[in-house]
Amino acid sequence: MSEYASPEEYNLADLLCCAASREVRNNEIVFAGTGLPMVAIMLGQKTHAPNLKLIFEAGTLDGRPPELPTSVGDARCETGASRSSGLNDAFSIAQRGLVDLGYLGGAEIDKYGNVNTTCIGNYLEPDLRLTGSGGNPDINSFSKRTVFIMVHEKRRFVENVSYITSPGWRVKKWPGGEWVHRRELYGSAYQGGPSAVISTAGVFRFDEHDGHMYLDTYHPGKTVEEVKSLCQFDLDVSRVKGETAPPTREELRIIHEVLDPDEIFIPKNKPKA
Amino acid sequence: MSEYASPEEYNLADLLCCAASREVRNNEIVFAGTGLPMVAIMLGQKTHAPNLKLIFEAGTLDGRPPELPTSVGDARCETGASRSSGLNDAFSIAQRGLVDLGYLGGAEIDKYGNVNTTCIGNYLEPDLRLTGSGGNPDINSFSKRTVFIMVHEKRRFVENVSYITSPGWRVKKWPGGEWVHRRELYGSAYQGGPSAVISTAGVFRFDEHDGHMYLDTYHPGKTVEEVKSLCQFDLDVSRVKGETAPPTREELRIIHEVLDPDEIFIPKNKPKA
Amino acid sequence: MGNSKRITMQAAAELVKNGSSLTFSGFTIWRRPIAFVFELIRQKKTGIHLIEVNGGPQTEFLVGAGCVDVWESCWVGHELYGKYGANLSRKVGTKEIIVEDYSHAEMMFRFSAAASGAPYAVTQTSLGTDIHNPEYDMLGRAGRRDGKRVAKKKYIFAEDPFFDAGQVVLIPAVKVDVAVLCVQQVGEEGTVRVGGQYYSDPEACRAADVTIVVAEEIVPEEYLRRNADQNTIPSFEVDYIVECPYGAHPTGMFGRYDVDGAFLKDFYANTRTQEGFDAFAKEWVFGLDHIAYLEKLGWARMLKLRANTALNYSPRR
Amino acid sequence: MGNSKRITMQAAAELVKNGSSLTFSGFTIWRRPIAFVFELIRQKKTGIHLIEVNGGPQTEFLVGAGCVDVWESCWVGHELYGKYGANLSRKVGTKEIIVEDYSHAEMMFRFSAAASGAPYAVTQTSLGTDIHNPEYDMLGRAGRRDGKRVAKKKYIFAEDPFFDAGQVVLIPAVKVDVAVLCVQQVGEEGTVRVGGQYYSDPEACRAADVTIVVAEEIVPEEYLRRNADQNTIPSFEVDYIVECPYGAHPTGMFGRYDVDGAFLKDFYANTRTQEGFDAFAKEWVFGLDHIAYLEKLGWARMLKLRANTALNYSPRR
Repeated sequence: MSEYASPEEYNLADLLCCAASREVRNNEIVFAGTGLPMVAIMLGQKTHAPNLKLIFEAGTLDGRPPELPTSVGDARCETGASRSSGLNDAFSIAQRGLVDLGYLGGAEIDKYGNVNTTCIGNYLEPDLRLTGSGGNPDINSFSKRTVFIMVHEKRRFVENVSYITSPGWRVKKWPGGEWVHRRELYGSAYQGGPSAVISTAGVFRFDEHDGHMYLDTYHPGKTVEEVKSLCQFDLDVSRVKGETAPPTREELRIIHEVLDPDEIFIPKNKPKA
Repeated sequence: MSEYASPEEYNLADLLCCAASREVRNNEIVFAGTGLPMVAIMLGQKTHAPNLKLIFEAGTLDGRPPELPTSVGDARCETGASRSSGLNDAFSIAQRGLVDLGYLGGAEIDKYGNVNTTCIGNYLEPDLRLTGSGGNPDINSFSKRTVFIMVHEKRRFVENVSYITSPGWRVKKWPGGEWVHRRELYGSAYQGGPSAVISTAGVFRFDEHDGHMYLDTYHPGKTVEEVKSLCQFDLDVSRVKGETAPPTREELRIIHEVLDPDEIFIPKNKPKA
Repeated sequence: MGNSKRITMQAAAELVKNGSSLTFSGFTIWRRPIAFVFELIRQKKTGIHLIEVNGGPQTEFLVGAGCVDVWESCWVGHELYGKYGANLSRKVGTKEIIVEDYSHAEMMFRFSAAASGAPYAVTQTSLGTDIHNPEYDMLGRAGRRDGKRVAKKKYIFAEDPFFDAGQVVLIPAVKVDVAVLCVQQVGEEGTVRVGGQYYSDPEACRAADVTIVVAEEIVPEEYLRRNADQNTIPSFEVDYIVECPYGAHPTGMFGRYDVDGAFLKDFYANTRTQEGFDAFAKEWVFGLDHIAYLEKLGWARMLKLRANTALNYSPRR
Repeated sequence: MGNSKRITMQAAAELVKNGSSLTFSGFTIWRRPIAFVFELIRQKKTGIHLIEVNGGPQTEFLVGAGCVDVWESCWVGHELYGKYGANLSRKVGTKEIIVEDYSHAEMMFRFSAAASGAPYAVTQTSLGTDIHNPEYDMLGRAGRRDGKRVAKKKYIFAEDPFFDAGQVVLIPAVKVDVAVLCVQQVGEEGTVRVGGQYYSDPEACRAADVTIVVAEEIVPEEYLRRNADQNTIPSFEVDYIVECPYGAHPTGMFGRYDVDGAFLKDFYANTRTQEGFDAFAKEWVFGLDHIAYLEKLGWARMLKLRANTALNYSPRR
């Protein structure tokens, strides 16, 4: 592994991308959403996990796009793919339990890893309607591990999300709505759940037993207290390991020269004024 | 239409094939089983119904085989097809209600058009296990009309079939097993039911109201009484129209020169000794 | 063989009646029948019940123009060219539109069930989320669940009775009056060959009672039938065909042209207010036919989007 | 990229354990992995639970050789070369085998459900037939419904709760340990390209926990990946690959060779008695490997079956 870059050589998007890319293991089947998740996985593919198999929900299976797709429906997704088909295949593969890792984003998250991408405020009288779920709950429901990449603001790391779009470790059992552990609800379809949140402040993991989020590492330049203060819920910081490893120079090279030279998802670092 | 052939110019297989081919109307979507049904439909396609769309359950949709397939899975089925896919497509198309006409065979039939292709004798202690259902019940369940082509023997036209493989006009409502009209059971999936049986003795149709089979025409050389005596149930002969129209010379030419020159399903007529 | 199914774009749009349920081909910002959608807007359709596996610019055009009454889907936006559906978002706020949320896989499986003639599908996706919150059954709240075109219930919870797999959710098949597909090639008799990912097009087609295919080109059936295993949709599932090159612009078409990101960005920026949308529609939809639209876009812009034949997309460098 | 999944036919057959549940590619007398089935017979497997969308010569070989304990399917025969499955028929009579009958569409939908990870499917096919007769639940009668690999119930009746569509029948997904596919081409990493109709192969593959692909040829992945939309099964759904030209004989292979009707007729004729089957197996299965089998068949016979490249079959004239 090449040497770590110094703080002035990378920006937060770089750090997120690299931290996220390290979550994937070689030979895994990975189901990715559009945007930063895509770049993170492709970075993993070009570094430590060359045999990962990439699935996009629009229907390309095990693709090797030579030029970064702007979304999962992009014509670029198909280049070098093992099979190109459609959504029924992609979601059936997921529900069949074949996916090791899902990469997703979100607007709000709670301490159980429940994620909201649907609306801000009361669903029946929303302050702001967002995009809606997309495949977020589906990929998350069936992956053995799920990684969320998020902007870290206190209004986003909340006690209760406005709407549970994507299931965390403790979820609501309908029709009653009582909170239960995900394992109880999913039965034999249970595969796992959110395993990491990579935010702009740190890397968070979950205790699979009680389903609570805890701080794993804080990003260079942040402190534990600062990260804690950026959460509305009481963040468990008892297991913190230290600083998030920064990007390596080689990772930065791959991101900016190979994967995203046109700064579609990851802006190049501008020297600070 | 060319002139009718005289009795010494055709055999029973020719007659069956021609009578069956006349059941199809132009522009219909037709779902056919292997064997004589295939030849009958293709004969219709080459005479009065050039725009019929042919579906084979193995997955070829709207095919135009230039050489007779030996079964619906045959490589020949694909030639000129609109789409080649698989069974899930074929049966989904049927259940979606797109099929106008199904062509099938059977070993036993009762007066309601229930057909057996599974076993002779008690199912739990069978005298003879046959092939099993294949797609017979599925094609029959969802087609607006179904035509059965059968060998006519008294042991085959029975009061009760050994096993209802394929549903007639009155069927059993499970789990209780009480007899009900097909319409009651199939609900909004109801499309129709058996519309004709072309046997080696005659052409039979059904009263859709009470579900009873009746004799429509008897084949040249047969009599009404003879046909009646070939049924274990009390055959309604009150609506008989007369003799089945024989093959035309043009139909015979198409069968033996174009469709089945190698006598795969239809032997050529041998001059009587 | 067979009569041609060719009709004009105008006649095709006239097949969609006020109050019809409607769905489209494509995925987010790819292969959307935008030229057809523009014609719907010109014809001032109202009360459309839009049922989409996922939404995109086509949704935002129809919603912005006031054509849509109900939107059943899971996502709307313009991918990286516009982060959410601003017209929809505004009209949800003002309650001018009913939104019924399902998950993406649920929408897909609802179409698969319909395409297979099954009344409902069984799934274990999205358990425990607010998608299943009984309070959030918006069509139910609106009294629209007639059990005919709209299912009596949004979903039903059950336990798997065969393998004790746990909770399952039953979701009703969609009932769609018209599907409009935008594809690369269609034959005179209706055979469709989609290039690249087929998304949810085959299911959308068969789920609908009537299917209209808008194609970059109408080709001889015989050409497509030489390789039946490369075709996507059989002839008899297509009722009408329309030839309309660049009919998906500003969305992209595999092997033909890329997404026009600048157009979408501009559109999105204008949808932040109703006045903005109205002005945009006045400029790009009303008073133009498709050829005039292409003239207005101009050759330089369209040639830049042109896909390279070897790559199936327009390379950035 | 990726390690090769290549193994020998012998090693492939060893992956099937006594008591395993097993399924195959193909349709009746087309694309059946007969060479693999012969190796199973040589390895004297027992207690196989065979779950097939439909049966064919492969069923009759395995059943005749006493490998099969339970057969769940809808049809067995040799098409026009043998009107029913005589081995199966005999062993049903002597109760040496349990037969569980579903309809063809039901079997297909059970595989589709499994391939989609759903515990069961919903259908309206075959209502009113004896397939649904509760007395004829043969696995239930045999006490085999453990709710693990065999569903607790054969089917469940319900009423459609969404649209009042009428009676529906719920049918359990299949649980299959091993699927063995016989196809034209597979890549080193497992990508499968089927020529012609794909029958129920994609569902059979994904329904099974382990998939073995026996191919006419193993080709470079890169060749298949140039046209991803022509491939049938993605790399990661295939665990092992075996190269075995003519591995489907006497069944046919689209684009490669036709069905060997004479062979099937002869086989069928010999299956009317157990002694006949045993003699046939002694001649054609035991003591031969695949090359010796081809030598025994001879060049003249195999060249006659060879498919014409332009037609994909061997023309009769």
